[in-house]
Amino acid sequence: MLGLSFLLGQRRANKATNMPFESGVLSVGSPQIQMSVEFYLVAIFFVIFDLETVFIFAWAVAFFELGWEGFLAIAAFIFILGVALVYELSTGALDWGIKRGSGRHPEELH
Amino acid sequence: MSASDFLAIAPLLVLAAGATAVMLQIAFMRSVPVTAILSMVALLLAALSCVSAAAITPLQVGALLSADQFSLLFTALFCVAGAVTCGLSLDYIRHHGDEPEEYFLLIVLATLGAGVLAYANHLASLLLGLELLSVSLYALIAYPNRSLLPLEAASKYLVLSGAASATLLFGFALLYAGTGTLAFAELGEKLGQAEMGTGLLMAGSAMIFAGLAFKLSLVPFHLWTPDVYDGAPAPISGFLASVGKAAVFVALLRLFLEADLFRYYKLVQLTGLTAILSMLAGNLLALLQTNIKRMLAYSSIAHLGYLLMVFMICLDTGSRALAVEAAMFYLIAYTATTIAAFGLLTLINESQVEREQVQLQQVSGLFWRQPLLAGLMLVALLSLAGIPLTAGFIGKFYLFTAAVSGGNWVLLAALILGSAIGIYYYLRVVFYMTRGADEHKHTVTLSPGWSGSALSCLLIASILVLGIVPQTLMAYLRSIL
Amino acid sequence: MDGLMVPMEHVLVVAGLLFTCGLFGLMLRRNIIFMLMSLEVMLNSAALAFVTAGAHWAQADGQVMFMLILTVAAAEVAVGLGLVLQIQRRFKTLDMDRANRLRG
Amino acid sequence: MSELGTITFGLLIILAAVGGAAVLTWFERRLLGIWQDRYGPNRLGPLGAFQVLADMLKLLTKDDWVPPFADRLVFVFAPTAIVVAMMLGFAVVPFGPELYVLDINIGLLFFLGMTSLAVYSVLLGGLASNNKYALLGGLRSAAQMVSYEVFMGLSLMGVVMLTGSFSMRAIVEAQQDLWYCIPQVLGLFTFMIAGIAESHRLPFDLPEAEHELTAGFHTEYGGMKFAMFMLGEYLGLILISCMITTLFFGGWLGPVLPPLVWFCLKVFALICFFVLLRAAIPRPRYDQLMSLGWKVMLPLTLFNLLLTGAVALWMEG
Amino acid sequence: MMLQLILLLLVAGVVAWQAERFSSTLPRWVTVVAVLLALLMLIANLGGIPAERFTLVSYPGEPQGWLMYSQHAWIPRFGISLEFGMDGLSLLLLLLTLGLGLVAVVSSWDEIEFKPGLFQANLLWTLAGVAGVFLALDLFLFFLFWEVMLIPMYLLIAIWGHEKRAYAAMKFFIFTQVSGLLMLLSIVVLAFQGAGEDGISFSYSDLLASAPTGRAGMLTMLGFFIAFTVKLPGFPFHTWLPDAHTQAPTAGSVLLAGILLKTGAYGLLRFCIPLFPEASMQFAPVAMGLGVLGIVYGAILAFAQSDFKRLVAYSSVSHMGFVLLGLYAWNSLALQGAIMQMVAHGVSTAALFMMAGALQHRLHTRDMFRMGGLWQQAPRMGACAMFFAVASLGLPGMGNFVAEFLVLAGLFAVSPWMTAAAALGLITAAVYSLWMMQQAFQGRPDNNREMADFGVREMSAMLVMMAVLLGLGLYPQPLFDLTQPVLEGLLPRMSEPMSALPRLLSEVSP
Repeated sequence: MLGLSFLLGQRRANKATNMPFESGVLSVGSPQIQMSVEFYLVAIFFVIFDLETVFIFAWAVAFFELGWEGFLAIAAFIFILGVALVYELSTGALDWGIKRGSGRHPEELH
Repeated sequence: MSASDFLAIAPLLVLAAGATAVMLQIAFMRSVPVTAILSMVALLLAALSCVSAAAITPLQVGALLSADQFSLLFTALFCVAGAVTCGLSLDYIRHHGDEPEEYFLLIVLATLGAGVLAYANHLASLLLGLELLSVSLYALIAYPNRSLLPLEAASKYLVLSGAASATLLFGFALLYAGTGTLAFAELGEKLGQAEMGTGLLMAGSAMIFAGLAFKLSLVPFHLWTPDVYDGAPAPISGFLASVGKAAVFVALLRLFLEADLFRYYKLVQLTGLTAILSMLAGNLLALLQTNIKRMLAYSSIAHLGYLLMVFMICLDTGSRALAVEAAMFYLIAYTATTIAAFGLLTLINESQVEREQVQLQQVSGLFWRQPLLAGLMLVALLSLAGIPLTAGFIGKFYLFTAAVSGGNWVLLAALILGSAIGIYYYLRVVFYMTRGADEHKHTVTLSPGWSGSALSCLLIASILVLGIVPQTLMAYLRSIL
Repeated sequence: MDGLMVPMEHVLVVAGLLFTCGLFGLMLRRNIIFMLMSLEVMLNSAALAFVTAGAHWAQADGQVMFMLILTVAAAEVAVGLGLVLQIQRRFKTLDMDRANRLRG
Repeated sequence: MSELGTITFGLLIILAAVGGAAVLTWFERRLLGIWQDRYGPNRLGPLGAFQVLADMLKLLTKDDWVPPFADRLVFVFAPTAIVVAMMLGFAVVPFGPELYVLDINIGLLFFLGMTSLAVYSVLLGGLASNNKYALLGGLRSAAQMVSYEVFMGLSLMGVVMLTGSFSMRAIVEAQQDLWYCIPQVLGLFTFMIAGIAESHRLPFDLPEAEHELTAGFHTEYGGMKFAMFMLGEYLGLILISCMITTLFFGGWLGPVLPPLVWFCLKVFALICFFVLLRAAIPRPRYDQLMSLGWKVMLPLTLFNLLLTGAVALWMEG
Repeated sequence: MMLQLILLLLVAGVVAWQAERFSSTLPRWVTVVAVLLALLMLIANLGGIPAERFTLVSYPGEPQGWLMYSQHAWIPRFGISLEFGMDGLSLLLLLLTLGLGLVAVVSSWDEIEFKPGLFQANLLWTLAGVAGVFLALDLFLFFLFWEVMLIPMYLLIAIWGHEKRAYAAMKFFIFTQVSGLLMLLSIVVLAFQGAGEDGISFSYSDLLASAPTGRAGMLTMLGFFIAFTVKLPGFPFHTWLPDAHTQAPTAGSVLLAGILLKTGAYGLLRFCIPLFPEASMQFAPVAMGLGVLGIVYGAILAFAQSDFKRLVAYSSVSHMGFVLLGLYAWNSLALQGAIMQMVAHGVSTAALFMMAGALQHRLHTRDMFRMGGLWQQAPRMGACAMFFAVASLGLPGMGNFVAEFLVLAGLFAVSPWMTAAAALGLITAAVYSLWMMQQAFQGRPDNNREMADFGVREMSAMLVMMAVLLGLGLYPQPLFDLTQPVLEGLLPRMSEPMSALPRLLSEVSP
C-alpha cells in the first residue's frame, strides 16, 4: 500500500512543506527538548510493574494447582507491590505539575 | 511451608517486613529520625531473630535457601553492620541528601540482599541476593545529590557491576547447560559425573569466578574500586567494602564448598594467583595514595586477596575446616574494622558537602582535637594492619595457621610481603593524626553527635574484644562447622 | 532428554556471540545509554542461554531463571535510567569520558 | 486445517480486518452523527457509504512525503509496525470452534505482546519526526500506553485463573456454562478501559489531542503513512472488541445461529458501544488520565485478582 | 603475680594519661610510683620463694623449674594460654627493665611539654610490653607482647621525636613488624610440627619437645633468628637503629637501647637456640660471622658520626655484636658474658643517651662539632660522660669489661680466629669513645654559651647507674649466681649438637 502510494502520490515541494509543522507558527528552538522527568518515571514504573505482572501471570496459569498456599504467597506479593505503589504515589512520582510529596516546585528539580 | 520454615528464614522475613514498613512510613509521614530508628530496629530485630532461628537449624527452606548456623551468623553480622551504618550516617546524610529517608530504606534492602546471599545454596537465590544488594548499592552510592562525584561513582559501578552480573549469569547458564541443575549440592554431584564437555563447565566456572572476582574487586578486576569508593558517600563506601564484599564472599565460599568446585584444580589455582596478585597490587597501589578513601579501597583489595587464600588452602582436605573457620573469623573482623575506618570518614565529613575531606593532611592533628575519633581510626588501622590485640590480628593469625596447616608457602610469602607494605601506609595515617594540629590549615573541625560517639565506642570495643578474648567466637565458629 | 529442535550447543554459541557483542559494546561505547543497552544485551544473552539449557534438560528452571534475569535487568535499567537523568542534568553530557572527575 | 488452508484463512482475516477498519471510518462517523444529532458523511453513495472509497483514493494520491529533517528509515517503518502488530494480533482470535489461524497455548500472551509492540510505533514515529509536537505526542502516547498496559494484562488474569490456560480456545470453551462477563465483571471493566487507552480512542486520545499538540505523534505524517496509523487504530478497535468477545462474552458461543455469526454480532455490538463511548464521554486532562491508570485501575485489577482467587478457591472447597 | 605486674603497668599507663587533665607534673609521679610499685611487688614476691630455689638447676619445659610460674586459659582453640614463667634470667632482665624505666622517666623529667600524660602512658605501656616479652612462655603470647610493645614505642618516636621522626618511626616499625611476621610464621609452623591429637599447642615446654630438623628446621629457625637479630640489632638488619635512636626523645632512646634491644638477645637465648639445637648449630658460624661483622662495622661507623646520638647508636650495634657472638659460642663462659653484656650495655648506653638528651635539651643540637669545652662549663656532666665513655670502651673494673672479656674467653675455646677479629672491635671502641669525649667535652669552650650543669635529679640517676656498672665490674658473682642455674638447664640440651661447633668453625676459618 505504501508502495502504491509512493507511485501514485503527487510531488510537490515548496519552502513551507519542508519545515516542521507547528500549526503554521514558525518553529522556535531545537526539537531536542528537555522532557519532563515524569515521562521517564512512568517508563521506569512500567518496566518494574510490567515485570511484576509476569510473576502474577505465572501464578494465574497454575492457580488451582497451587491452591491456598500459592494464593497466600501471591497475596503477600501483591501486598508488597501495593505498598510500593502507595509509596510511589505518595512521594508524588506521578503528580504532573506540583510535587506533593516533597512540597517543592518541579522547577527546583531541574 | 511449615512454621519452622518460617522461623528458619525469620531474619529475612523481618528485613523484608521492615523494608515494607519503612516504605509505608515514608509514604505517610516523612521524618528522618523515625525512618532511621525504624530501620535500625528492623535490622536489629532481624539480627535477634537469627538467635531464635539458630535453635532449629540446619534446615533447607524450599529449594533456594539453606538455613544453617553459617548463614545465620553472617545474616546477623550483616544486620548489625547495616544498623551501625544507619547510625553512623544519621547526621551525615542529612547534610548530603535532599530526602534522606529512602537512604535508610535502601540500606535495609541491601542488607536483605546480603542476607539472602548468606542463605543461598541455589544459583537462583544467589542471583537474587546479589542483585538486591547491588541494585540497592547503586542507588545508595548515588544518594548525595549535592555533589557530582557520587553520581559518577554510581554510574561506573552500575555499568561494571552489571557487566559482572551478566558474566556471572552466563557462567551459571553454562554450568546449568552442563549439569541440568541449579542447586549447589546437586551441582556438585552432577559435576562429578558430568558427561558434557568439561570445556563447557570450565568456561562456566571461569566466568562465574570472573564475575565474583569483580564483585569482590580482586586483581585484575579491581579497577573500579578506588573510583567508586572515592566517589561514594563515606558510610556507603564502608558498607560496600564490608557487607558488600563479605556477602559475596560467603556465597562464593558456600558455592565452592557445597558444589565441591575444589576438584577443578586449575580454577582453584586461578584463585590462588588472583589472591597473590590482589595482595601485592592492592598494597602497592595503596602506598601511592594520599586520599584516605582510595587508600582504604586499595587496602580492601588486598584484604580480599588475603581472604581468597582460603580457597587454595581448602585444596588440602585436612585443612579445609580450619580454612573455612579462618575465613569466617577474618570476615567478621574485617567487617567490624572496615566499618570503623569508614565510620571515621563519615563522622568527619558530616557537614562537608562538595568534596569530602579525605586527604591525609586533613586528618592532621586529629589525635589532639578529637581523641575518640582518632582512637577509632587508630584501632581500625591497627586492626587492618594486623597488629596484636585487635580483631584483625587474630584474623590474620587464623589465616597464617590455616595456610601453614595447608602448607601454602607461596601464599604465605605474599601475605607477609603484603602485610609489610600495608603497615607503611596504615601507619602513615596514624602519623598524620598525631602531628601537631597547627601544622596544617586544612584540617577538620567537628564534633560528633552522641550517636556517633556511642557507635565509635562500640566499634572500638568490638574490635578490641575480638582481638583480646576471641575464644568465645572461635569456639562458636568451630562448633558450627 | 533434549527438548530442543536445534542442538543446544548452537544456541549457546549464539548466546555467547550476543554476550561478546554486548561486552564489546560496553567497552567501546562511551555514551552511558548505549552502555546500558549493551548491558541489557549481555544479560539477555545469559537469559537465552538459560532458556536453552532449560529446554535441553526439559526443566522449567531455565525459564524461571529467565524471568528472574528479566526482573534483574529491569531493576538495573530502572536505576540506570535514573542515573542517566541525573548525569544529563548535572554534567550536561552522557559521555562517560567527559564526565570523569574521579582520578584514575 | 492444512497449512495452505491456514495461510489462506489468515489472508482472508487480514483482508476482512482491513476492510472492516475501512468501513469503520465511515460507519463511526455516521453513528456519531446519529448520536450527536448531525449528519456525518452522507454525500457519496447510499448513506454516504462510498465515502470510504473516496478517502482511500485521496490518501493514495497524496504526496508520499518524508520530511527532510526526519530520520527516514524509522519514519517509514513506524506506521507499518502498528498495522503489522495489530494484524498479527488477529491470528490468535478464534472466530469459531474451528476457525482460527493459530491455536497456541500462550495465545493470550501473544495478544498482549502484539499490543505492546504498538507502543514502538507511536514512540518511534514521534521521535523520527524530529518535531516538538510529534515528540511530545509520542512520549505522551508511549507513557499512556505503557501505563495502561500494566493492568491490561493483569485484568485478564482473572480469566486465565478460572480457565487455567492462556489458550483462547480453551477460554471460550470454559464459558459454556457462564460467560466470564459475570464473574469477571471487574476484569471486563478494566480491560475495556485499558483497551480503549491502548488504541488511543476517545476519550483517551490525549496523544493526538488536536488542541494542544496539533496532531500528536503523527503531526508530520501525511498520505498513506498517515492512513497506516489510522488503520492501526481502527484495527486495534476491532481487535479489542474481538478479544472482549472471546474472553468475556463467550466468543462464538450462542444458540441457534452459527458460531461465526454469533461472534460477528457480538463484535459489532461492542464496536457500537465503543463509538457510543466516544460520543458520550469528554476527554480528561493528561495527568488525570495517568492517575486513573495508576491510582484506580491498577489497584482495582490487583483487587480483582485477589477476589477472584479467594472466591474460586472457596468454592472449590 | 606476673600477669598482675604487667596489668599494673598497663593500668598505670591509663591513669597517667588521664592524670594529665589535672596537672602536667602529675603523670610523671604516677609513672614513678607505678614503676616503684612494680619493683616492690616483684621483690615482695621473690621474698616468698625459698632461697634454695635460686640455685636449683631449672630445666626449661618443666613447670617446677621456674622460680615463678602461672598459667591461665586464654584461647584453647589453638592451645594458647596465658602462660608466664620467671627464672633467674627473666628476673635479671625484669629488674633491668624496671630500673631503666625509672631512668627514662627521670631523663625526660622536663623535656616533654606536649601531652606529658600520653607520653608517660606510652612509656609505661612499653615497659609492660617488654616485661611481657621477658615473662611469656607461650609463644603466641610472647609474639603478642613482642608486637604490642612496638606501638607505644612507635608513638613515642612519632609524636615526641625529632626532625625526621616520621621516617625513623616508620622504619623502626616496619623492620620489627615484618621480621615479627616471619617469626609468627615460624611459631605457627613449629606449633603444627608438634601438633598432637588434642590439637596444636604454643606452650614453650611442648614446643621444646618437637623441634623440626633438617631443612624445615633451618627455615623455621631463620624466622626466629631474623626477628631477633633485627631487634638485637645484628648486621645487616641494623639500619633502623641509628635512625630510631637519633630521632627518638631521650626517654625513648633510653628504653630502646637499654631494654628493647635486649629482647632480641633474650629471644635468641630463650627460644631460637634451644628450640632448634641442630639448626642453630649449623647456623652458628654464620651468626657468629654476623656478630663479628656487627662489632667491626658498628665501631667503624660510630667513628664516622658527628651526631652524638648516632655515635652512641652505632656503638650499640658494635656492642650487641658481642652478645650475638657470645650466644652462638654457646658455652657457659660466653653465655655468662653475653648476659653480662646485656645488662652492662643496657645501663651504660642508657646513661649515654641520657647524656645526649641532656645536651640536646640544653644546646638544641646533637652535632659534636658545635660542642667542645663542655667540661669547663659543666664539670659534673663531663665527669659522668667520661665515666660512661670508658665504661663503653670496656675499661677493667666496669661491667662491660667483664662481659666482653668473658665473651672473648668463651669464644676462644670455639674459634680463636673469630676472637681475634672481635677483639679488634675493642680497640676501635676505645677510639670512638675517646674521640667523642674529645669533641664534645675537651677543647676550647664557646664563651657565648650558657649551660647549666646536671642537677640533683639527673646526678642521682647517673650515680646509681655508675654504681651498678662498678658493682657489676668489681663483684659480678651475684649475677652469675642468678643466671647459672638457667644456663645449666639450657646447656645440656645443646651440648651434643654444639660439641660439633669448633670443628664446624675450623672448617670455615681460613
